[in-house]
Amino acid sequence: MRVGPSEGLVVVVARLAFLLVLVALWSLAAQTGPRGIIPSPTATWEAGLRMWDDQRLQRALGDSLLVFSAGFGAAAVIGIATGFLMGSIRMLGRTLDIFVYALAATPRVAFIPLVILLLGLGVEAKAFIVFLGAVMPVILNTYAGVRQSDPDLLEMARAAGASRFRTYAHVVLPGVVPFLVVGLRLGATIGLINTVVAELYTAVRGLGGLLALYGNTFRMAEYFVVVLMLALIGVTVTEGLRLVEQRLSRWRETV
Amino acid sequence: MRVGPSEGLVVVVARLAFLLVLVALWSLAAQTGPRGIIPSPTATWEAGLRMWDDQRLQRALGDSLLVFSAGFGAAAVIGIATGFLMGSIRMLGRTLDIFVYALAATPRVAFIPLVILLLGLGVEAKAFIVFLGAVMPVILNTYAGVRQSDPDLLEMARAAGASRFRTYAHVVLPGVVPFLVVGLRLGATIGLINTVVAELYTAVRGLGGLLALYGNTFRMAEYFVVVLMLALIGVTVTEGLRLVEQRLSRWRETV
Amino acid sequence: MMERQGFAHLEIRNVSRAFVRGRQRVQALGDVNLSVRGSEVVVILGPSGCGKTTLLRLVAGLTPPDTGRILIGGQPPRPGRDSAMVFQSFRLLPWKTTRQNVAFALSHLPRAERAARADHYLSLVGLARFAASWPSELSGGMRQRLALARALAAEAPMLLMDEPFASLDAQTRELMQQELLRLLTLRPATVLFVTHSVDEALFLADRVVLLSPRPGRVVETVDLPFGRSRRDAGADPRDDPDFPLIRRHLWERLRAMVLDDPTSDFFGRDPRGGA
Amino acid sequence: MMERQGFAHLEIRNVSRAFVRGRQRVQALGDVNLSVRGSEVVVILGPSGCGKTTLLRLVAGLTPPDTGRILIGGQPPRPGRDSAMVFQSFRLLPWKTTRQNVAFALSHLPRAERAARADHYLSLVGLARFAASWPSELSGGMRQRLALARALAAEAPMLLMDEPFASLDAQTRELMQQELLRLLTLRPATVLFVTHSVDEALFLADRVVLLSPRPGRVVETVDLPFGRSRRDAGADPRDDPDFPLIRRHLWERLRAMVLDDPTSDFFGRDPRGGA
Amino acid sequence: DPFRLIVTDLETPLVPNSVMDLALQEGYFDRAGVEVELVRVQQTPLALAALQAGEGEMANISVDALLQVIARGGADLRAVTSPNKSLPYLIAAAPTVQGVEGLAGTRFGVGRLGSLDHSLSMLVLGAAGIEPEGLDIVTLGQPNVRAQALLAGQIDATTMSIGTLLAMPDPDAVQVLIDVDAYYAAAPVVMKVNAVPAAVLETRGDEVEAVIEALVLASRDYAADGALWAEAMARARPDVDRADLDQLATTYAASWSVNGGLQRQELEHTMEWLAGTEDFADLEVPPMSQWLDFAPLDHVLARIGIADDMDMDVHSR
Ligand SMILES: Nc1ncnc2c1ncn2[C@@H]1O[C@H](COP(=O)(O)OP(=O)(O)OP(=O)(O)O)[C@@H](O)[C@H]1O
Ligand SMILES: Nc1ncnc2c1ncn2[C@@H]1O[C@H](COP(=O)(O)OP(=O)(O)OP(=O)(O)O)[C@@H](O)[C@H]1O
Ligand SMILES: [Mg+2]
Ligand SMILES: [Mg+2]
Repeated sequence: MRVGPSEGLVVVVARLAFLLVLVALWSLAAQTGPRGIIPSPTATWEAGLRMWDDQRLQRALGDSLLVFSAGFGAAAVIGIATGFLMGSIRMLGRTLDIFVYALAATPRVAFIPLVILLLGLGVEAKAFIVFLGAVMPVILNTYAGVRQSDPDLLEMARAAGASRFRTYAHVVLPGVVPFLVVGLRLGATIGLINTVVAELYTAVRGLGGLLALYGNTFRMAEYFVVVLMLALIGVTVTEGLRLVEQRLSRWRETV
Repeated sequence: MRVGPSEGLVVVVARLAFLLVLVALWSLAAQTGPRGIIPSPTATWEAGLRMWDDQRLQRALGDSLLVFSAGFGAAAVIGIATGFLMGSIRMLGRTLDIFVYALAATPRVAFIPLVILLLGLGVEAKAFIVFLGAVMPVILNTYAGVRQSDPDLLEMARAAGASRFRTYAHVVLPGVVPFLVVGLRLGATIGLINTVVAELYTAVRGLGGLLALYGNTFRMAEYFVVVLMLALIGVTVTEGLRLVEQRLSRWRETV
Repeated sequence: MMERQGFAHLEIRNVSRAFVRGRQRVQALGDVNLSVRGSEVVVILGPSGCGKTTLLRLVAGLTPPDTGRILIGGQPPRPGRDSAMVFQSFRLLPWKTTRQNVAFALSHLPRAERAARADHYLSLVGLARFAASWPSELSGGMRQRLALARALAAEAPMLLMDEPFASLDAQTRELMQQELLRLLTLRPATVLFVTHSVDEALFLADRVVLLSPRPGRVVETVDLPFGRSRRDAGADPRDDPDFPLIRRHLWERLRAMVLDDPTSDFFGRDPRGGA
Repeated sequence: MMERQGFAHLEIRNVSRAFVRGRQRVQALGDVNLSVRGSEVVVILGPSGCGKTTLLRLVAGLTPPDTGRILIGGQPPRPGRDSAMVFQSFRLLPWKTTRQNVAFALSHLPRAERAARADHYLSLVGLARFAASWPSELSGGMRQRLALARALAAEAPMLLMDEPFASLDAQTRELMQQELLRLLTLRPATVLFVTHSVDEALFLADRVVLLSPRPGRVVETVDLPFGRSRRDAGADPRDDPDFPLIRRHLWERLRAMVLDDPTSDFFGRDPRGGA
Repeated sequence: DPFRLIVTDLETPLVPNSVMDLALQEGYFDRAGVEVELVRVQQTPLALAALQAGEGEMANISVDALLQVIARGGADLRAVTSPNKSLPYLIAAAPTVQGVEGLAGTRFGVGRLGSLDHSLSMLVLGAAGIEPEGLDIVTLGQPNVRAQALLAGQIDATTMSIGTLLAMPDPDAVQVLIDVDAYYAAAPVVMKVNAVPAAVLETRGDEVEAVIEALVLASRDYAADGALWAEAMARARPDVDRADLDQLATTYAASWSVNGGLQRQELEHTMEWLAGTEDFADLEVPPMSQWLDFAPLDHVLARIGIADDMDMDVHSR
């Protein structure tokens, strides 16, 4: 199936249209809902400008991005490595996976006393909490991807005398890419949520701190600005990953 | 590669051994850490028995399982359907995926005032919060899986006169299974965490309620019982999904 | 040559098709014209990469032509209804057993009949004992026979066969050729058959079509005087006096296309020795 | 027959191999014995599903035998070092271009040499113009030639070729056969070659081995008096007076295996007409 | 429909606010002729959201939050009673801190900048002669996280309620630098009230009054006999030492809202003080008429009379 050259454009237009619909719905909800729960889009926009002007948003953003990128970066590296190990050493994978799932199902707040004890209240502690959340989908998606590599191609690689590393890099990894990218994307979104959790439960700072502040003082317009900011970071990271994936998937026939 | 008949046994033994190591580490941490942060395994065991005897654990478990299964069930059904739609109607997928990621990156707590407004404080509201968290990995993994279906097989299905439904059920779905199962597993773990969040942020009940209660009053042994309970539910659900996957993957060569 | 009422008559008119990816453009077919009568067997011969598979996909309606029209019984092709296809790369569903793979193409039948029909065609291709095996447990030739059974089982008015016997040993291949001819007398169908074997072409065809490489074009059609429908059942075309002449002619034409055509992959090679 | 020092001598002793899945058990090979001299070309003939691919995988060291031993130069086979394999189903890496697919097998070479070597073998198989294409953009025959180039480029002491020309048209096939023989005079290697074509076997082999189906056993080995290494370069084996006799003999044996062997897939079929 | 009372404690608390749980447990609500259902949520903002969503008729919430919502035009709510005006806070510190003076320059944990506990702590520390500017303020969100951080040695001191202190597994691991009485003396403000939506006052006024009546009567009983409270608490909280309960009962002897807990002077002082805090820096504190309604309590007191040993001033407005 061939694809028109303007498809990219159509997607942009469709996304904008959908965005407009969402904003319209939001506007409606703000008007009809009870007072003080949903701010109007314009009030939110003005609050955003205010927060930008007095540098508050930038500072919080800087704090949160530092925590997020440290935790998510570690999760990507360690998650991919662990997933590969678990997927390729069969016994290791079978032994560990149940514990990884157990860990994944345990609310992060449960670890917070432990984290405070070991890592204190600073950036390390926060990044670790982000890491804990983000690493799970990365590990598990990578693991699943590696396990379903094409056995015929693996055999071919052996027959071609490829080293273990070469086989991983050139045979397993490219097949895992779609899984991996979904894992990273999910990891990024969970990592963002955990950034907020970490900022609420250890020394309060960043976007999480703003969320607490505005939530507790009922400044809903400012609150929404922070929420939208988080959504925006999420979109940026996941779209970035999409570009990476696209580059790595040029070989695919466009379906 | 052929697999010994006792492999299942080896896995069980390895898992038990690893479990023992974990318990030993836990024991050590309880002894060396400051008092009141990490309870010892025996204290936790006794607390568990106590909570079981006075029915507290069972009641909380019942409440939480109801919320969890309602939310996760809905997430499975709606997530798979949405993922399929997005994966098969290309424009729809491209238009919506960015919004799904934005939604996934938004902390669930941000929606809680809205959820309370629309659904109250009861089971519906809680199940909805669980749904919101669990549906994301299901949608996104299904979506990715559908998008990478083998175009040759899809063409074959067209040539064989298979209906749209038949093609989904017999060509796309089986290829998506590994993705789907990871999505469901991640969804289950996130759903469990969100069960706790929901129980904390709407009317306090269930395991989440116990967690808050024991956390606030520093009853760490009881607290750990609840945490382990959650891990156990997570393991049960994900192992159940493993059995389903195994059944659906009999056709694979064992690698 | 019996033109039967109701059998799929195929018209290919000025069809061309190119593949574009990135900056690369491959003109697979350029201006192909061909008309196939209902229940005729046309065999397509041509060098590797000349567009035979592409032509079959176009006729099956799986991909649209860039220019020109394809008509089956006067209508554009409807995938899965007008024709059944044996794909060159088999395209089996790895998660279905041998039997289920055949039954997959039989969704129009009542559920009960499907297994019976599948088993019938499986035993025809010699896979009865492997009905419950997964494709990954079959040898290459067995997979090809499975793909063959699946296409035959559909009992479609038109058969599109893309080197359906390439992975079979010579004896099994001959058996399958004979089974095909037998089936066609029982239940006539229009057949477009791609092969690399000139002998196979002469044995099966009413007419042989020669395709040249990039862009693929019909350079010659040869009506066989000893064609399948002109000879008695069981008669060996090799006994016909024209057989060696036509065989040599086709062979020379193909040889020229591979070695002398500047668009061919082997233009200008000078092999020592030859056929 | 020149036994050269240092070339891989292959010993297959009492080798058997079964596949078990669930309750089903298929005895693919039962007690195979074969000894191949260094730089000899042995062609294996046998009906579909008789265990030819399995035998090659065993020799490549990709799967262990259930019983018996396989020795190459006295040692158990080391995958990727003693041999290069052309797989029946090609097994190309879909995410690598044509050139990268060939280069993948050349990790032992310095990076700079890889592309040059790859390009050399790509032009040998007529794919020079498609060096930057993805496998999904190639036709069936082009994919097979790519798999062939990959195995040849490794320049291994032993070549395991599983129907390497099955998807090629007759002319290209002949070109490739000649290229193979030319390469073998330049750089001798031990070759185990699976084919379904008796003519190809007679053209390429020093010795032909007949395999019977399930369990696969060596039922006969035929030393060709006009074998590749016994004739002058460029001489046509068909000119040898023994050629038609041996051809007919092999043909009959194979026919018997397909039709008269109770373990064959087509036992008891009675085809009208024949070869 | 039952009358839903939203509380922000997850179980019967170890403070006079327990009167709400106990009134239900001990049948005071029944006797006042109202069917009450307790709805438990974690924090004041959720209680407020639940009230606005119509998921409850009355909620026990903090005064600063109530004034914030109303000042921002977010809701139409009225405080009608306060079963426990002021939570019994204290300042606890790590054993290494040398007396109150030793707090200077240490790491001090608060919920967030500008939160009630932050403002109160600064007020109390200021009264004790500690320069707030010299402290290293660490914002830590939840009260239990502050306590855990204190135990883990990540902060040196923090404000906590006596309930939190008693719950700590090893109360001796920390020292109390400023006790409950000194704390309240330095910061005598009303922290918690029971608020109802204006609409509920109109449609279910009788039930509101019945609830107030039950709470006042229960408070009077416990004020008269501390052992009664301790006994009721022992039933509600079997996990707590009876000795601790008895001791708490004496501590609280004078803290019961026997007249509904709404004293104009205290409330005005609270408003004044709030106006000076960071959270109200850019916000007008709303006038009392906008967030408070004395009428239901007055009706109750008119019916059952006024107790005259404590909690007096109000009715003299
Ligand atoms: N992985 C496997 N699992 C189960 N059975 C297998 C497997 N591989 C091969 N077999 C069985 O072993 C037998 C021999 O298979 P093999 O692929 O070696 O045949 P072959 O001689 O190469 O046939 P062909 O000419 O059709 O390629 C077949 O009956 C096949 O069903
Ligand atoms: N999906 C595709 N994308 C790009 N190019 C393609 C695609 N399919 C086919 N081609 C090109 O079109 C030409 C014809 O391909 P086709 O598969 O039709 O050849 P063929 O005649 O079937 O060859 P063979 O006998 O080798 O199977 C080839 O040059 C091939 O590279
Ligand atoms: Mg083709
Ligand atoms: Mg084979």
